[in-house]
Amino acid sequence: MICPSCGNLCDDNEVYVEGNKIVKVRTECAISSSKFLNYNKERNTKPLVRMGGQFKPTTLDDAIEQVARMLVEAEYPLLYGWSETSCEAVKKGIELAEEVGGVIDNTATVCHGPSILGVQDFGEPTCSLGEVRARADLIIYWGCNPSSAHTRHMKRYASLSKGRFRLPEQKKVVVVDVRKTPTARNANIFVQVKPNQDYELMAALKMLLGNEEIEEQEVAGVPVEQIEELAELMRSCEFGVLFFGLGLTMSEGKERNIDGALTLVRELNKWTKFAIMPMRGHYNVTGANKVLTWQTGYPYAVDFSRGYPRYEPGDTSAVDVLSRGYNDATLVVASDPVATFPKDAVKHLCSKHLAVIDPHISLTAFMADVVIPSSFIGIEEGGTAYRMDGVPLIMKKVVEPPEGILPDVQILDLILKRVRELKKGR
Amino acid sequence: MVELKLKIKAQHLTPIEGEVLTPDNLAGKSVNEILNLETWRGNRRVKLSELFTVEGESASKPSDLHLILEGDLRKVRHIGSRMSAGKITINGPVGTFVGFEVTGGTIVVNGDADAFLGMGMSGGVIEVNGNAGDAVGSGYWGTRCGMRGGLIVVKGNVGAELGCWMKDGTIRVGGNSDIFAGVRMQGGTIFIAGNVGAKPGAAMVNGKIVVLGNVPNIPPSFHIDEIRPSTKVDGDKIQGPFYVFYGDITEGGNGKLFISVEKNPHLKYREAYIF
Amino acid sequence: MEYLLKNGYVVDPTNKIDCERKDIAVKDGKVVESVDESRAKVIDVKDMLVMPGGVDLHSHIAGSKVNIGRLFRPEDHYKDYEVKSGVRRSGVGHSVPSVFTTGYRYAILGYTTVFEPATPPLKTLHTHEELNDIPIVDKACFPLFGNNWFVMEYIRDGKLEECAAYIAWLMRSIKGYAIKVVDPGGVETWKWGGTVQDFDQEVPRFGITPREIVRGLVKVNKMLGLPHPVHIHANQLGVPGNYKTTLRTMDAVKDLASGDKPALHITHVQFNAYGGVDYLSISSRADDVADYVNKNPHVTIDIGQVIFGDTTTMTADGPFEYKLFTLFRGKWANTDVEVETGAGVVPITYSRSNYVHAVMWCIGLELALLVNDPWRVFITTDHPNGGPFIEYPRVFSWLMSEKARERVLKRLPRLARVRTHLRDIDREYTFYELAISTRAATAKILRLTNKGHLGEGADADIAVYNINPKEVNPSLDYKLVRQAFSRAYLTMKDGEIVVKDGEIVSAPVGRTYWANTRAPKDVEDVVIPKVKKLFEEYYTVRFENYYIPESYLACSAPIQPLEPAG
Amino acid sequence: MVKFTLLTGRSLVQGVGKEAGKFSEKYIQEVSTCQIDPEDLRVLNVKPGDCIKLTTEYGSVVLEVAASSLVHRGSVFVPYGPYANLLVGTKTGGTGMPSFKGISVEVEPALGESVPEIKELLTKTYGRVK
Repeated sequence: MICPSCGNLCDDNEVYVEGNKIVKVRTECAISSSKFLNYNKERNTKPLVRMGGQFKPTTLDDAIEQVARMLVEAEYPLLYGWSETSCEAVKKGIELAEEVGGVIDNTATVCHGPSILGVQDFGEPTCSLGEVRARADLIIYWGCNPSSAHTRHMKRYASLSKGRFRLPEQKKVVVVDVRKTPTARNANIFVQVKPNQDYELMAALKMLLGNEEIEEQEVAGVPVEQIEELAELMRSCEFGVLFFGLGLTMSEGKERNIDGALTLVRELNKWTKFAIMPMRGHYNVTGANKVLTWQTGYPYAVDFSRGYPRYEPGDTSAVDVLSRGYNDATLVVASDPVATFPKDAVKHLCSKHLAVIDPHISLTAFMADVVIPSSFIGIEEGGTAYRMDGVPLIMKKVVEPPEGILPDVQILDLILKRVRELKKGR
Repeated sequence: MVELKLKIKAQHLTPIEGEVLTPDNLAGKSVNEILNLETWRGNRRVKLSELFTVEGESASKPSDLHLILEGDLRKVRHIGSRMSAGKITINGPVGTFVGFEVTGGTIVVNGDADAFLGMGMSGGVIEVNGNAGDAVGSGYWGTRCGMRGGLIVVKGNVGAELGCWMKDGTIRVGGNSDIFAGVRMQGGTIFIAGNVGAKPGAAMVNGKIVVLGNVPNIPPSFHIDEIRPSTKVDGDKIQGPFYVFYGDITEGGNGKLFISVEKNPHLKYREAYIF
Repeated sequence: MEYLLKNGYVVDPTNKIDCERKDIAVKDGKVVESVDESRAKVIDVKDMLVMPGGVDLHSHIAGSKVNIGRLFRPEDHYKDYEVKSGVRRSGVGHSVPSVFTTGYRYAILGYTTVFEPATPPLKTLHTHEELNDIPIVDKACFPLFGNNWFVMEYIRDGKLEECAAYIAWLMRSIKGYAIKVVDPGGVETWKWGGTVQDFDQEVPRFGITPREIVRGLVKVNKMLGLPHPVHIHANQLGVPGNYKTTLRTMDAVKDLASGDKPALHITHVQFNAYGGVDYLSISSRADDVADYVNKNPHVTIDIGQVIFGDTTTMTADGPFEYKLFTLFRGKWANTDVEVETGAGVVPITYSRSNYVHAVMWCIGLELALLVNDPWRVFITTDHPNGGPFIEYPRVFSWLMSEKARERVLKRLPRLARVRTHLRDIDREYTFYELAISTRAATAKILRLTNKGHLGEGADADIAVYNINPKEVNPSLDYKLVRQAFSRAYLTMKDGEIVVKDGEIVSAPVGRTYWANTRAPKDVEDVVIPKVKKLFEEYYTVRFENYYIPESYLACSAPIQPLEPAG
Repeated sequence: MVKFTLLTGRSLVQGVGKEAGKFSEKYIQEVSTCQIDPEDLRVLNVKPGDCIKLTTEYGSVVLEVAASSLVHRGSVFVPYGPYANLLVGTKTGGTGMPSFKGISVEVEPALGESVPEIKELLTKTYGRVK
């Protein structure tokens, strides 16, 4: 059973179903079992519309009608989310965004968007996770905390995994972070970097790899001797990999921190084999980026307002669209921006028409005008998803959704059909 | 020059595409033709007449046309895109991508300009009498090439990544700059009268950055070269003294940072490395 | 729906028709003897050139590495876009176009079948998802085997039946079409940072050489009766002096050929026909390669022509892309895939004034012109490696006109003209030869019996170009040739008009072909359980999750192997 | 009032809680609790379980505080969520990504005050102006 939680997309969980209910989960991951066992709790099963400030239950047709009208009337709708649903739904979402001339953006925009910007300047030497398991003798987690966010990453793919050419004891683990995370506690080496100075540390590493002298005693709070040791470790490994997370993309410099990391790993390939990989959060954030890229040419922040894909992240990316007050309506699918966006962005989001498609009453749904309940992808509906390393997997359906609840792809299809009718009517 | 004044009608809710607003597009057209030109507001095709009131007249040649834009233009983006000649004066705050890939002419903004001012610029002059946003004089995503020529002057402050990937030309900032000024710079000159955020010149391979104010830190990938009494920006002498750093060494770069000695006592320890 | 294309000049080499005025009747998606004119839609294509739809056997249009190219080159797209309209979805060009645009632009060129030549089996679901989204054209993909752990071990241990059973199982499990080999053994070597310098160099930790891998796979290919010979991207691609490796590779399987049936297709040979010892001394050895091909019927080639301008190189040959990166220091992507293969992507600008690029440009054309038999040399740009496929018409005009070639040649660096042979070649392709090399022959080598010709029963994939082959002299009017082939007057796919006057008028879903191969049951029954066991050790996905159900293909077209396996 | 560096981020409980629902006690409890080094608690003179007020240039919020030796001195860690967002600005530096980490924040004891209830907080902050 493929787990629709994080970018690990573990495909070896066992789920036991009795009747139409998941009764037992065999997995080593707390998040995964919580997902499989709790997904059905606090479930909203009725389409809701806001009237006089209060939610009132309504029919699916009425909810679809309202969302369709909202999108057709909007001059600059934002269609946001897409990372906790199937690629089939993402394709439908792109078609809808194109049809209504809106901006489509996925959660990468506040996750690994900067990583993508970095890749667009430098490319990335990377590999599938099996390569790490089979060959890596040095694993670096920089600004990421798999023990909390990707609990089985180390066991399945990295430091604790048994690979064809490497046993766990042959794999050294280095953690670079601003705080001693749970991951850091189990590392061979922990390097504590000062907040917002990862770039300086990476620059220092590149200097030392290039046998250059640094005119400092310490960089980013790390003594130069310790940086020298780290550089030597990287240079002398047989196959190294650098996993990085939001510690780099969200702190000062953002895309420039990725610039620093990508060019560091590039440099290391002069000495040995070295790969780099972002630790993608939501289980299909990678897939959303991939589908957007092959259908529009761009991975996120795609603006269809002029009838063709345009890409200007920093202006057409969700937070910027909201904070500049560009959009006059928003459709949120399988995501919760109210829980993840800065205050002022959420303010604008909530001040305009807002519709949400989500299995739960998320914080965003709580603020919405229209809420359409959807089935759980990966549990109540199948579809494809892409693992953080780009390996595609087919998610399975194991239980039936509650009566009358449709998957995202079907809801979006109904909206799209209605939108086309309304546009013809004009 | 012939003056043509467009005053935006009211505050618009959704973004307006300003590409059409260049002397190149408007020259040789009658006021009526101009009013009937189409652009986008959000995803709607709208005539300029719906968005602007027009005074004055157009010129026959772009180089003779002085286009004056008035009002709150914060949601108008790409004003002056790919303009080659003439002049645009913007009275009021203006949106993103002003002067996108301009090759010539002059753009004056009397107000604040949003991000990506002069992106991909290769010639002409952009002057902002106010503040400007992020990535001034940078380049389109993935091009690895920022501003290639011309002059950008910002009287106030600028955001992050000023002159990112800049290849040639000059940027002058009267106020402060946010982090990563001149990051990945490949040539040209950046002059900042105020303070800069962290990591100026990071990964630059060529060009020159002059800072009169405070610098929190110099990337570890720079070496100090010497102390100079003064330096020059486009021919005018700038009084120092300056610490001169070169780098970015990790990029095999030969860029130069001129950092005010007086405003940066915390860099004194670096003097020990001068030989 | 029935159609009658009247008064065109038909070029249909398979049926020995060379510019004859002939009507083509179409019914229910097939070419038929005749239709009732009163009921059929009659289209007058008077004096126009009528050909079977183009068949491209090597074009990187879909999959993981292609998408990496799209993702990291926004600057490649932002000035070349397609606005949404009626039947057309929006999208972007240029060297790595988005999926919809890819299908439309091929159809506009009059191409109706395009094969993706390199897919990592583990990521082939991705490839199929993109192929599903490419409208109009029929498609297929070639899984990569040249660095596959199972394959290398079976061949090393001399277990060819088991190897065949494994490949048969994999081919039908992931819906692949043919065996693709890229830098045999070289990618596994690269996964430790090394490169294969020699055809007989041992692969670290596997004790097998590229030669053994190639020979083994050619044998397996025969055992399984796959529809296409082993499709190989030889070792040492892009390396000066590599023509020797290319000759060795071809010669290594000479004894395995049965009669005149090709046993090996060597792809984008332009990149593998270099003399010299470094990039300063690089020269053309296209003559040696062509000479070998002329003398030995067991190989076919495609050229991989270079087009001057900006494009994106992408290949499973990771080590080669790293070499490119060290030359340019620009963008570089590398993606190693566990157990199976890898990939690299690097943007490049081929410039006329660059000596090396000029030599490459000459070599591609030399190969097409020096191989005498157009049934064994196919026109490609190895899209997008040599240049984007939209530039095909330019290549056609060069092949059909010495004058057109001369116009480019005289602007190349002198040394490039001296160290190549193009200036001495006066051969010019006829429309007939062009039709062979771009349709008839490629369909034949892919064993697509309903394609590449307009005989009765053929799929009604038809291209009509607005040029009169009787009047126009391509040798002089090469510009007209280029224009005509750039925008088909009419393209028909399975009997449906998809392009009219160079515009998309409908966008049906194309088929995805795959080889439904089987090894003898008793062998498979032994091998597959073994594979399953090793699978859990080798891969990070479960055996069960590796399988791609037929339902995941938008329009599945399984084809059976020729002779019974074994 | 003491100056700290604000770090927001993922935590296991937040991840697990998230799957249990955004209004679940588990989730809300986790995302409305900030972590500070025990030494710093002493400096601020507050005990684990007390409320403290965090203020950045973008906004301020009252949170419960917990002691954690994982957060090094001078920083305060708040799990991603509706509470942390009140302290984060929309400046993306042209990247589309706001700064969620390394923001300078002022911390002061808020004895007597309490963590705002989530629904009330949402309606109060984002109260619909339509």
